[in-house]
Amino acid sequence: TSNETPAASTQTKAAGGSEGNNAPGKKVVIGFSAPAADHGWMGAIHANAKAQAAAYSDVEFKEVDGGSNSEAQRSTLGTLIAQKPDIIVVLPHDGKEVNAVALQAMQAGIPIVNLDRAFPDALASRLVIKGDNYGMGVSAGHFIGKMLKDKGIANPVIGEIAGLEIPLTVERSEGFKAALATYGFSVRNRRSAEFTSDSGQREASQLLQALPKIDAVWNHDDDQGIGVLAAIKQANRSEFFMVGGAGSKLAIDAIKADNTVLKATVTYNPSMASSAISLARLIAQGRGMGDLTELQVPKEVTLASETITKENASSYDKLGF
Amino acid sequence: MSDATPTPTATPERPQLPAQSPPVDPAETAVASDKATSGRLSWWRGDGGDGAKRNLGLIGVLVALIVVGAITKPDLYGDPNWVWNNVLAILQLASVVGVVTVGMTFVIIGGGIDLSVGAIVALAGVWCTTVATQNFGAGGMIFTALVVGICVGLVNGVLISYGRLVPFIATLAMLVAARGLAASISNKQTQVSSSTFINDIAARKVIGIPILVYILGAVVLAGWVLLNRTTFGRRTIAVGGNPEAARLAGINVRRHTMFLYALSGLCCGIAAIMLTSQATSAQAAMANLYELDAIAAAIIGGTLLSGGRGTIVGSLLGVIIFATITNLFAINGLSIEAQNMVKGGIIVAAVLIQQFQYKSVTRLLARNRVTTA
Amino acid sequence: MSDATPTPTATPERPQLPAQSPPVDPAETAVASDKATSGRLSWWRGDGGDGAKRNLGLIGVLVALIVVGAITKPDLYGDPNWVWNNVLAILQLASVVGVVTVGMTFVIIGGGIDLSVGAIVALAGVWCTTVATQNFGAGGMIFTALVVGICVGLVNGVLISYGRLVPFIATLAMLVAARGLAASISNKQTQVSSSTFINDIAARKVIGIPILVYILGAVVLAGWVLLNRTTFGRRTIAVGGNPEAARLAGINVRRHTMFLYALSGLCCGIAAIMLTSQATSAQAAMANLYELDAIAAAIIGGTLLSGGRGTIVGSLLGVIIFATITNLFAINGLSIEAQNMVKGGIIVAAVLIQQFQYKSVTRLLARNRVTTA
Amino acid sequence: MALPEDDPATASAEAVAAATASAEAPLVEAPADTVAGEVVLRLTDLVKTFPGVRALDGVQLEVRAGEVHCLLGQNGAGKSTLIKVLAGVHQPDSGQVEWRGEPATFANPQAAMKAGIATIYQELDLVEDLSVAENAFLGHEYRNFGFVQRGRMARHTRQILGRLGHAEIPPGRMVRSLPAAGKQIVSMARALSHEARLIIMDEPSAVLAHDEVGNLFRIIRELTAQGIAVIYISHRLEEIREIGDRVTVLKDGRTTAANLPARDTPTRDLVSRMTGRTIEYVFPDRPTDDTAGDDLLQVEGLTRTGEFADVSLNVRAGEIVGIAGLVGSGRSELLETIYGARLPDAGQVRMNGKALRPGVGSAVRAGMGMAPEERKSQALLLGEPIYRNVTLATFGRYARLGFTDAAKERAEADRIAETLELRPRDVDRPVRTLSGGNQQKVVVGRWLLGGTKLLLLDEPTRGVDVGARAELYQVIRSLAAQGVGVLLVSSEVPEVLGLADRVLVMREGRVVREAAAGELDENTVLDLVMAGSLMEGAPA
Ligand SMILES: Nc1ncnc2c1ncn2[C@@H]1O[C@H](COP(=O)(O)OP(=O)(O)OP(=O)(O)O)[C@@H](O)[C@H]1O
Ligand SMILES: Nc1ncnc2c1ncn2[C@@H]1O[C@H](COP(=O)(O)OP(=O)(O)OP(=O)(O)O)[C@@H](O)[C@H]1O
Ligand SMILES: [Mg+2]
Ligand SMILES: [Mg+2]
Repeated sequence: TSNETPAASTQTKAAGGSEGNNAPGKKVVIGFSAPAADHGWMGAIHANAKAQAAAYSDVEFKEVDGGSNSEAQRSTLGTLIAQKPDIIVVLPHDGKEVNAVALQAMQAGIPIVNLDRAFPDALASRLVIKGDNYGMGVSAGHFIGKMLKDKGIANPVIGEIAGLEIPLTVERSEGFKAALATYGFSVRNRRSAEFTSDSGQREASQLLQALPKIDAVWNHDDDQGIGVLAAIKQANRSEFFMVGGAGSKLAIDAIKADNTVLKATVTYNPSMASSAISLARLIAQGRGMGDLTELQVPKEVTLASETITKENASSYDKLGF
Repeated sequence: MSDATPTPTATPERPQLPAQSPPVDPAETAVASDKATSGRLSWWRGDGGDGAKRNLGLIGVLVALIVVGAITKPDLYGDPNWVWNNVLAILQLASVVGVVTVGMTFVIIGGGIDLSVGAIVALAGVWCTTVATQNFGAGGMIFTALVVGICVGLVNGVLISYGRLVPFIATLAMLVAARGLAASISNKQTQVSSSTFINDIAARKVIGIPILVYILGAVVLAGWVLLNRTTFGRRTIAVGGNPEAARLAGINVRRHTMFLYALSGLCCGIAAIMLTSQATSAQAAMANLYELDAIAAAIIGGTLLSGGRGTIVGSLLGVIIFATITNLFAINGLSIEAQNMVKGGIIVAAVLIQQFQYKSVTRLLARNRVTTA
Repeated sequence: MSDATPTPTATPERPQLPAQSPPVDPAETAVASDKATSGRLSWWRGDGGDGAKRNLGLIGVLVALIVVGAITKPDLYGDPNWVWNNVLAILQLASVVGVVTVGMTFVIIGGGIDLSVGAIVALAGVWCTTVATQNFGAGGMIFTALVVGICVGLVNGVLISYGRLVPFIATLAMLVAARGLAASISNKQTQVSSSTFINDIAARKVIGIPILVYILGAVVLAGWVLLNRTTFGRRTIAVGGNPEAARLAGINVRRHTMFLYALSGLCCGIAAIMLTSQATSAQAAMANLYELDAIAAAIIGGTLLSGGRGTIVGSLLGVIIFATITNLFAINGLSIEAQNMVKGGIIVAAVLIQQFQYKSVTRLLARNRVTTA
Repeated sequence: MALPEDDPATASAEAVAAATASAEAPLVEAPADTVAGEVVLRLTDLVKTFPGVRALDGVQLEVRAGEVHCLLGQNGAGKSTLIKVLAGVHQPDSGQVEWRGEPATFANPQAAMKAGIATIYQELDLVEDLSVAENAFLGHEYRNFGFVQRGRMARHTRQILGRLGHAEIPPGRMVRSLPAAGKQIVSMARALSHEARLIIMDEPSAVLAHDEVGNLFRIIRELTAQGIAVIYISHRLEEIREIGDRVTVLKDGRTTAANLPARDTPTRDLVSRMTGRTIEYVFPDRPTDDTAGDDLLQVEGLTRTGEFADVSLNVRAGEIVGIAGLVGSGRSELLETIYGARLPDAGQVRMNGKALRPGVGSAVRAGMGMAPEERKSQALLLGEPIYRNVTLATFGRYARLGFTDAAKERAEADRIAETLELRPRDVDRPVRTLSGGNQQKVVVGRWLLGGTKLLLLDEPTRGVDVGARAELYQVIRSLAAQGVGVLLVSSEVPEVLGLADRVLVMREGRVVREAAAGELDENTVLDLVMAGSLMEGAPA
């Protein structure tokens, strides 16, 4: 999240790893479909995928617009399948809604790499690589729970600013709730923003109004967090601390600087798009992962959700988007 | 002044009125006035083929879009097999919105607007894929979707016609409420349909044509007959075009308005089944912004937003035009931002082409009429 | 001229009339009824008394909402300090949409509709926060936002008035195109505003009241004066109420229509600065669905969707009502689905309350009037 | 809405034959006492109030079968309200309605129609995008399981239209494409499509020209011959004398005279009962010597294909020029083209010697003003107050730096309201609530505010009552005396002849005769407009 060009902020794996995974292989066409980028995280997904593909001389990258809903994505995926690429990387609007099309592609012999939001049907993808939404909520819950316990607050007021109410947001909230429950805490007020900074500001300002005194806030998304922080500043509030989500460059910088209420953020890194392209290339070329013994790429990769704090922030610099 | 005959000053002799001058045979008068008026006057200019002419314009737009497609992707368009498949893909893409648009067209012609269509589709879809409903099998699911659609539509109708709410506000409120209810029923989860019958609707073809396209065809045909051949349809035009006149003519405007929203709800119910079948699942956020798509398609198709005029065929063409634009972008692999910028331009261009065509056709016909007269 | 010719002469002897009531001098009756009506009506003179009465209804709705808030959260409402802050929070929440709604009200009264307002806000916001623009400082940013707003509005206006596109379609196309352009300019990134001047607009208060609220107040006041006290406003009402009559009265309907959309664009430019300041950033997806919010607020406020009637105060009240509903949900911590379900119901209830109040006020006045007559 | 078992088409065909026969018989003066049919309708003490107005304040009315019962009254007297109560559109506040001997209430238009009351409303009540046949049968279509029987409806419509003397109107044509007169005929066809016992006609002749009025009267005679009662409303006394049997006069919502014989009651009586005073219904005197100034308006070879061709005329300052012609002779189009509201195909319009740029704006700036023909669609903002309608074209004149001056506008509008006897006089009332005639006064009044050099008036007295009409003539003449040029279009030949200094006769889009008003009489003009024999030899 910045005004810089995305090329400067994409995350690619440096060429020249072990076992020559980066050595050029047979030419492959990788199709790519993800929801239209309308906020920072999704923008980074698109940019990362494109940049990682460009890093390989043997990859032709064919991106189709994933549109603004499942229906549009199904239709454009259909046209992509008709063009018969070697492999397709799909980040669906909703795995369940795009499942049928993915299955169709697999049956037509085109492997599918399922990015982030999983298809319910195991036959619908060759590889699933995803973040851990539930785990993200858990990480945030534990960080907040521990901080408050340490401060000795018995009955804390905890606020939550969720993202757009889609299944992944619900998962995050469930993880958050479960982790807090282990400390005997619960969420007092939860508002849903839309992953955009203006909606973040709007919902945060209302949350602050509803809770005259707060101890901690979890905001699901650092991009909407720009607005959330703005609202907090506008309301002149500082009696609480906040945890972010996803891990944007701005958030990491703010954590390092330690001059706002933002004390930590839990990652959900769009670098998974780069990894998905890399792995898709290997699958299409019939190669395995360099560091693993297996001859083929594994079937499922789930990214861990890490917690970035002031202490470890500097090591996450290159992952911030 | 003198011979100007200031009439009402009680004159003994009756004023000269033309009617009393030589009593004429009515047939003769008809002929005479025929000459006097329609001879040159072409009193009865225009033939109501208005809609039909407009549709010619829309077909022109469609042809233009296909030409653009063929120019940008000559390789694909060179393959007749691909072209046929692409036509089917476009029709399939148009099918769900198309069904919704038929209902919307009735509502708009009837002087209203229905912003809740997308929400009704979502609610009906979610309701018919709950575990409890799925236990009743495909029949139960279809029944549920249709009943939910009709009932929500009826609530809209009652609020608008008997509660006297502005349609925009009433259906906006319904939009919000129905999406909320759908989210609460589905617990914000995506509900997978396990009925093969339902899922097959979108997956199967009959004689090479997808079942969804047949459904669209059937709904369009039914809509056309309803609008053009039944008292319900003709009264819809009256209710939308001149509600006062409709009321004076003894039409129960309120009841009729209520039925229009129920009809729209029914179409949403049908669309919900189709969409659920396509996605093999349903969720509260589905059919997002269908209201905009349907309204835009109807208006592009020549339906007046103020009511009283519109055609089903025009609406269908509108939907197909939008689907063709989407398809065009997909086969050209445009990025979404480029796509959006171009799309705005295409919509404007489409309407301008259509207007231009419409005008020239009208002018041509008018000229012919005058010269032959 | 009365004595130029002897036309209406009163006869001394009155004819025998079968009327039951004693004959009255016509002049007397006229004078009497004149006094009876206009005396009372003068109350509401100036801004179409209808609107004023309707606004009473809206205030009633607002009071009802506050009462509900106080009942559900007595602890919070017990603290006057909090209540005052909450009023400010509601006004701040309403401020951006409020400014957009003022422009929208003009467009709708003028017989059009502007679906592109949200997109224009986003485009103006994104354009004014590009690195290149930010280099010119706050002045350059503000200038850019306003110019972008006006220009996009002018394009809308030209398409509609000279290109003869239906407003719904033209502004829908602009919605799509402007969002696309915004995405392309911002490269789909959130652009952070580094101007303290801009960011302070939302953060600062003057005499305890946020600057944003002053801006809203200024725009509403300007809008009110423009609509009710200037020839521009009168032309707007004429153009929307009966375009043909306006044209035949010598008003340049097309040019005026164009100006209306430019005005709406200007309001969007102002709103863009306000929203950018609130979020200290801008992005292509911001101001999502503001078009719906603004249209709904205007209509709730009594603006006729078919044009020719509406008030700025009503629109402002409409926006505040919606903001109060949001605030009510927030302080009660409702889940989004419950919130949506209740919101639909509240909107319906609000309109019904308003109608009821409006009717009873009207009836009361009418009764008084008749009895004095 | 049950349909009669047997096809009414055949039934009424016989009726037509019978009626035509009686119509062809030499016209009998039907004296009032020959109306011996039973009383079909009796209203006692009917009261109806609108917010702020007591529109009906104790009306008595008695209508017999087979009679033409005329309603007379000034604009706003309550005539339209009364018939709307009868038609089930409004519910009376109190009073009794007795229909065919039994007390009745008509809860909605449907109920009234079912009872056998059909109505032709003052304001056209057609659906533009339905066909002629569909409009005629709106609400009681021939149908079969919900499907419209289009053939049957078309046939019956064609027959009714034939009966109305307009067999040339195709039943399938969209009403939108018909001129105003054609629409009026469709309205009548609708009333005739019902099996009615009572047909109410609210100023049906207002948009009809003379030949059409003759047609209308022939139909009315057919109807009454079948024992059908007709309530007839008109401001043209000569019509009432010709077609009416008995007259009821309303004033300020009350019956001031009932059951007067239509033919024998002296005009003086009728007028004084309507207005409470006597009005000499005469046209103001023309100035004796030629006071007209220089050419104000010059029109040369103006042509719009299909509407009018090669029209040349001029209007001098202080002169009233009248245009006579049949409905559909292209006069409205001519006026609108002069005014810049339509683009000419050929020809030129000059004001004060300067050619006008196209567009209404430049015409208005040059000092033209036009009162258009259709008040509702072309002239009024129905929801806006009267004063704002009166100043619609001139509010800019009272404005300073773009800020309007409401007080001044009201004062000006008040003045107009007084001059034209607007009732109610309150200029803050929405125009929507005015009676038809009063709305017309607002339209004309708009251009009487001063600053207008040339006034184009299209049917300015349509629906205006006798008293106000005299006032209006007076105002127009005094404007001319102040140097304003007036171009007047009217379908009432006496009006054109009486008011204008000079008269142009138009037929089929061409000027066929131009002469000083004094040189023409009504018969000559009527012959001219109807393509009579006088054509030859008459200088064009
Ligand atoms: N809506 C319309 N569609 C087609 N033709 C029309 C329409 N209105 C008028 N015309 C035609 O224009 C010509 C002039 O008609 P119009 O009735 O305006 O004449 P007019 O002399 O002004 O009569 P009147 O004084 O009764 O209005 C006629 O040929 C008529 O058929
Ligand atoms: N809907 C309404 N609301 C308020 N006042 C009304 C309404 N309709 C009619 N009126 C008033 O009722 C009175 C009677 O009107 P009506 O239309 O019956 O007059 P009329 O006799 O038909 O006049 P005209 O000859 O001008 O047609 C008028 O003062 C009019 O302003
Ligand atoms: Mg009347
Ligand atoms: Mg005319």
